[in-house]
Amino acid sequence: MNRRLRMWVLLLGLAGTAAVLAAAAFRLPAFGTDFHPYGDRAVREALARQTANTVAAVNFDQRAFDTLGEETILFAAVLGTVVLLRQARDERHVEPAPADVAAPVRRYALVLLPVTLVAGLYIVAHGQLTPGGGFQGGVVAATALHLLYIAVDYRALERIRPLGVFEVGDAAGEAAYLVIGVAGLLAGSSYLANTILPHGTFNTLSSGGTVPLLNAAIGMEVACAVVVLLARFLDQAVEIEGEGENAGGNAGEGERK
Amino acid sequence: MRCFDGRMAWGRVSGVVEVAVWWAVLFALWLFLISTVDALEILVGGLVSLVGAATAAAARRAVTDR
Amino acid sequence: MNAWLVAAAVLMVAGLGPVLWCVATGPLRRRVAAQNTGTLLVCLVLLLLARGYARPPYTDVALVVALLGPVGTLVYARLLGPEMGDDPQQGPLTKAFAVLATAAVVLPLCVAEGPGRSLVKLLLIGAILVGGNVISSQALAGARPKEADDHG
Amino acid sequence: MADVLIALALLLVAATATAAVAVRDPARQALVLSVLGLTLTLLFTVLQAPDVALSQLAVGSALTPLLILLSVRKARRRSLDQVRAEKEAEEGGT
Repeated sequence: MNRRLRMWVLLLGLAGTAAVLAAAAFRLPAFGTDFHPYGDRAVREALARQTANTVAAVNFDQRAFDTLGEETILFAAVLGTVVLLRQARDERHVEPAPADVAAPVRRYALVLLPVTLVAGLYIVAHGQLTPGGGFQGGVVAATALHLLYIAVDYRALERIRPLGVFEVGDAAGEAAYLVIGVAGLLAGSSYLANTILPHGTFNTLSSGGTVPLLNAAIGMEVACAVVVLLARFLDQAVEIEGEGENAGGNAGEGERK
Repeated sequence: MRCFDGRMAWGRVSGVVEVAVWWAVLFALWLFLISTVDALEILVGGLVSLVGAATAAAARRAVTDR
Repeated sequence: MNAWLVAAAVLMVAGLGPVLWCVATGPLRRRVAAQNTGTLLVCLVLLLLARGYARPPYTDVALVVALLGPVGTLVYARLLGPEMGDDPQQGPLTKAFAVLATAAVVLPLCVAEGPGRSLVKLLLIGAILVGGNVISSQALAGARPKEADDHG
Repeated sequence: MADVLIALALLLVAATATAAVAVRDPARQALVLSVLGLTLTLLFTVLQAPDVALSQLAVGSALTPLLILLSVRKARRRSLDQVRAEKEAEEGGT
């Protein structure tokens, strides 16, 4: 297929997509009206299960199976990255050098790290009540740990980051979601059905049945997955040298193993 | 030898104090973040603050002791 | 559309427009400083929106900006530091602007809020925001060229 | 009137996205990208979708810049060393 023909095929495809999109757009309900057939049903279902945050009810109750798919995509993506970015045979391991960062920045990181971690866990725990949930809070909590790399250096991060534990946590979070789903089956209902727990009082931490539990599972999976993912990127950028890759330049030779 | 033991014991005490202070600060933060206070909130907040306090102490040690 | 939302709209256009211009043009150090100011402005706009829409849970979004915005700037200061070594330093105006703008937005919000736990939450977000912004400006000012590429 | 805020946020997103495409150097592009993340956060918030805004914020404010800059650093180091090795080989040959 030559270039000219390829361009024609591309144009044809684009024109078709544009035509279909335009046709669909004209049949959409008008913007800003109060006609929300899907929204009304979702809100009704969410309130029936005492879940204050309708988005959480949609994600972890009404279409919890979709979320399982999304979680699995993240799990598989991180697994793929871990395999791709491993230390290859022609690469060697270099000890990271200490970085000199201004003392106020270092102190700020040490104070902000636990605060950010608690804020992340707060967002995970209150996913069924306020905006946020397992994914958002998990990423915030994982970012908190990396303050140690950003504001101190890689050696400090490596000391509080037992990578094996986080790899197990990643898998355990994924497994917990599956197990909660099976619990619905065992309780005599369908997979991931929100029937195994009482729905609780509206707008309290224990409301929403399985929604908070699924949120916690996702939070654990995402936080651990981000830590493992960033660990691979950091290893490649800081610790692993390829063939003929002389990152130390002329100074700092003493750091090389 | 005794001097060494003494230093170890002091290190352990100061470590516990450090975690306790951090726990109190983070628990207060949790109380300001949440909107309604009930028993479960306090339990979860206590556990989360403990995780945060332990991480804070570990991070401080990773930066200073080396 | 109430006064809070009008204030948010004004801050959005008058604040983020120049930020966008500075982040896309000029020396690298100024670009990172503009990104830092951008996170501050977005946090203030979010606080105004939460008040304007009368939805207190929206302040959680502002809290996350206040916590993670400076972290982003520190990432740039850390990894682009060697590149921006020779760029001119930012004057003290950027830091003064951060403090004044935060005070100008958070204090009226506090007055409107009245005493209570959410007042403390607001003040907390304001304090985290100013502290993070000042520290990341400081980290940005301290970035200098290194003799060699490092492993750190 | 509330639509004014949506229109403003949309304009900001469009302008920032265009700027992100126009800037060519990857490291500088990452900076515009993080401002794009901030404007998207505003857009999602004025569209009353704070959950989406939080997702964008959590990923876009520190994680994406860190991933991009680490990749840029690794790639640059590799190409820099290739240039250096070629130069050395040339000098050795002459």
